[in-house]
Amino acid sequence: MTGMTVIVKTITRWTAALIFLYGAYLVLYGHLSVGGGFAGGIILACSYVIMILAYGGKETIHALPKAVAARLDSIGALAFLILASLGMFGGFFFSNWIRDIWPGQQFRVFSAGIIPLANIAIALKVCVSLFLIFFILASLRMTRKGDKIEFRSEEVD
Amino acid sequence: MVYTLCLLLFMIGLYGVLTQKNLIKIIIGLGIMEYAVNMLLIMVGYRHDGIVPILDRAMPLDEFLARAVDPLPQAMVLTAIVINVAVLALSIAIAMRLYQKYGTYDITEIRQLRG
Amino acid sequence: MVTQLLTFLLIFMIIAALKALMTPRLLSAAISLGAVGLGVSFVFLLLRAPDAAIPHIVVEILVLLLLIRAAIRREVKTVSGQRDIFGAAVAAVLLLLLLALIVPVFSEDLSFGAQPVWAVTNPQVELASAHYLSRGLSETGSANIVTAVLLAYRGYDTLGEATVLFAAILGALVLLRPRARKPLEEK
Amino acid sequence: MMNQMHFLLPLAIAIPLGMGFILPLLGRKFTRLADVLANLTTASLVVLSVLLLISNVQLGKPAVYWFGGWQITASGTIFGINLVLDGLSALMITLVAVVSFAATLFSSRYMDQYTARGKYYGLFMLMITGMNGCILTGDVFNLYVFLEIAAVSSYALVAFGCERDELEAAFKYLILGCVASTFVLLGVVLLYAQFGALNMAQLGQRIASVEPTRGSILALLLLLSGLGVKAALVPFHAWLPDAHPSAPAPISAMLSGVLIKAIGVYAIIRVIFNVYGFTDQLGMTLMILGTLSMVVGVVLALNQWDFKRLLAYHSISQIGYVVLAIGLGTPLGILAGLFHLANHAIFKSLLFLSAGAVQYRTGTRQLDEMGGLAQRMPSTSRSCLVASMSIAGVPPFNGFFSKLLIIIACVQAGRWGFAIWAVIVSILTMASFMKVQKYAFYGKLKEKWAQIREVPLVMRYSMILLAVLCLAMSLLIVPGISAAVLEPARDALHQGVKGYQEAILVLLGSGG
Repeated sequence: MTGMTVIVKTITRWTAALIFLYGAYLVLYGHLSVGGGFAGGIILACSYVIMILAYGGKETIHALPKAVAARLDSIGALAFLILASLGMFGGFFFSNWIRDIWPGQQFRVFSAGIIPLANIAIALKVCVSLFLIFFILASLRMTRKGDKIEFRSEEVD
Repeated sequence: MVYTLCLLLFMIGLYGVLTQKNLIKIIIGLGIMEYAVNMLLIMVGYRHDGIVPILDRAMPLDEFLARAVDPLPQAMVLTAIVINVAVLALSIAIAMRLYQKYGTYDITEIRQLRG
Repeated sequence: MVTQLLTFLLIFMIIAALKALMTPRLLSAAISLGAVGLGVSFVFLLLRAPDAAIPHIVVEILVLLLLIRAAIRREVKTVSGQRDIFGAAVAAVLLLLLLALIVPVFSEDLSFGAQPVWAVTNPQVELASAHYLSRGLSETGSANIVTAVLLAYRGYDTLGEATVLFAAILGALVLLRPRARKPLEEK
Repeated sequence: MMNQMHFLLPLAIAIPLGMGFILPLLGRKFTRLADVLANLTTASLVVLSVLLLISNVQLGKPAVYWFGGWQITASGTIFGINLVLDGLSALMITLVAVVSFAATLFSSRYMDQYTARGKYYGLFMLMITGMNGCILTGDVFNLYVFLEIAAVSSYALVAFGCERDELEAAFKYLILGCVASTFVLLGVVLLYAQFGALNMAQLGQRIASVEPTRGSILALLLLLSGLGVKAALVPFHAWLPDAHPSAPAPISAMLSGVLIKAIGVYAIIRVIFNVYGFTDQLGMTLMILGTLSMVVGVVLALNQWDFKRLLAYHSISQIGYVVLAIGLGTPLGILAGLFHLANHAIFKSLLFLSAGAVQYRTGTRQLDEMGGLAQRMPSTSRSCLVASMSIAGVPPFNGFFSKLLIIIACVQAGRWGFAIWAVIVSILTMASFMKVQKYAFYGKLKEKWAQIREVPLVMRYSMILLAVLCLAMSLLIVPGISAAVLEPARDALHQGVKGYQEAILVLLGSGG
């Protein structure tokens, strides 16, 4: 994949930033308004995807290499699991122990204990996952050589 | 009526999965089926004259309770959406690998296993 | 009003779905699937489920992009080969029979926009969803009840679902690795 | 101390899940570390499941764990997700743990022929997570989610080798599996739309409180057909003979040994016995499906020359036995069915492992290309012989006792026809495995196999472990041991809807 024209690239840079901001807002305010980890995470992924589309895989991979993305994917999932396991302090998996200690005020950002944290973990996980899905499936090269189809992704691990 | 149409959509998807000969078309049929089930789930949770199940300070709790639509199906749908996209991605990956091996998406030409 | 709009959207989606399956061109099939997905998002919005609508529309776009980029940009553009008309007809008849079996259950026993059937006859029992709505904010601190259900009450489901996504990514990475087998080394 | 054990219950899911997230991080350099970690994980699962089995016997009643502490309210509303450990789930997670331990042990050398070891183990652990989750959960939607975890990771594992037939089998498996999952989800939606609950005990209570409606019957049918595909019962079995042989051998062992049982048969009997309540029509349906699978499976197996494919057809057939016996609905029938289920998990995984061992050295799965391998691979040959005699029902191996019990149960229930079918299928199975032994291991050693050697040590250990279990599990028929393992599992089903609900709806008012 090569990139598109300069105009597209410039506009994409701005829109990607805006999309990224919107995604971040959805994640952080997910427990107060529409949104949440999934919606936010997917939108964050979208900002990367349009970068891939405009700039091509080669340049985007500098921003977030595949190996790093795969690692982040594991880490996001692990973070959510650890968050759930820490609930053991409250007696049960998934118990909201932070909120027991520090209840906060309703309708404020810091009010729901582990929920915003879980939202962030989920968002990280979903964002990186969808980015990876898109990247590995879309950046794959298949070239026909005689009868055989050559097959390689841009980065070999 | 709405349930009937939604189920019809489900059956169209199933029909596609059963009869199509092209891997991509089969995946598309699968996608249609899953969409139909997700929609059904949201329809089940809908209440007449409903409002979004998000509290805000202005809304008295009684009115909210009486009018809000069922939040549980929405949470289930979110789960189902992510599962669907995961499965679709995996199926596309397998289809692409198959294409690389056989040079075709046609299922009638991809036949090694018999018996 | 909601019902009429919904019916209209559903008919649109059915037409799009039929188009997706009937057209011989893969590109237009994928785009028709996109149209169905767009309809689904509108239905979600219409039925007061913005929390589901936002992820759905974005996921839909991603799947569409995937289908177009990853699958359609090959040499194969159209579906080749003749169709098995007999098999298709049999399948269609069977599915219509199945539909005739299922539809009465849904359209007569369930009524759109009402409480679950069981709750109507047993109004004294509090359903799980009523519990979420009435106590969700005070018990979890999340004003968005869907988020409360997703991450607090049914957080275990969400963990499971993140795991499915993880497994699929891992599967795709595994499937698309350039070299799958290597010769055995004797030790 | 022992009755606090159910606090360990989430660990059965958290341990493999955590490892499933960590192991893919290990790259090429840490192959051996991945082996060690995976084996440690499965070994710890064996320990954990045995602890849970013991605690379940001592407690004498099902243990329930509520995620997040969201217990049932005073008014009887269930709004959280729970894990339930009763005799049946304790038996099942023990089986999963034992078979997966043998499979990881076997993998640590067998997988040398493939790349991406860390990712392989990651998917493996996620599959275990999915199965344990399905077994322990008490919530139908959660069942669907964990079903998908197990299924998605198994799709990827079937295609792990990325060869033509593997990819084709995986695609077929994926499509059928997805359609099945969608049916399950549709059934769940229908149940929720009618009863407004997702918890199995609560659903069971509400289903019993009204006359059987069309809606609840349709939901049952949808669930049964969806789960029937996962269990590969006969009208829905098309994917299994392709998918199971195509996977790497340890995965075939897992798929045939435990996966089709954990997310198929187990889920079916849970829904039938503990949610809907057993009725004679349902029993009859199960018996007919079981007999069909039994007969069709073995007939298709007879003229197979592909070793693993033959085994896969026998899986269909043996699952038929299990379903037939449980469909009888009598205490003895259920006991025999569960006994056979446990035995099948052990001997079928052993058979797949030994087929894998043969393939590891000779590179072929065709029986007619082998011959005389007993001389060159004595351990493999002996363990395979043990497993073959088990599945064929030769005393004193475990398969004999469970098949005998199934036939006795059929006769006792007055189902002579089914008993006769069971005997006929048993004879055909024996014939089929005599063929395997004759062509693969005995007879004249072919020229080209003169130089091959026995498989590496860990692979041998894993096969010997299972072979010993094949013999040891015959002891389960002894009343004292049976009372500890099989009878609690039987009671969990035989007490039906009432017993299950009492455990969750009543006891839990006080704690847990």
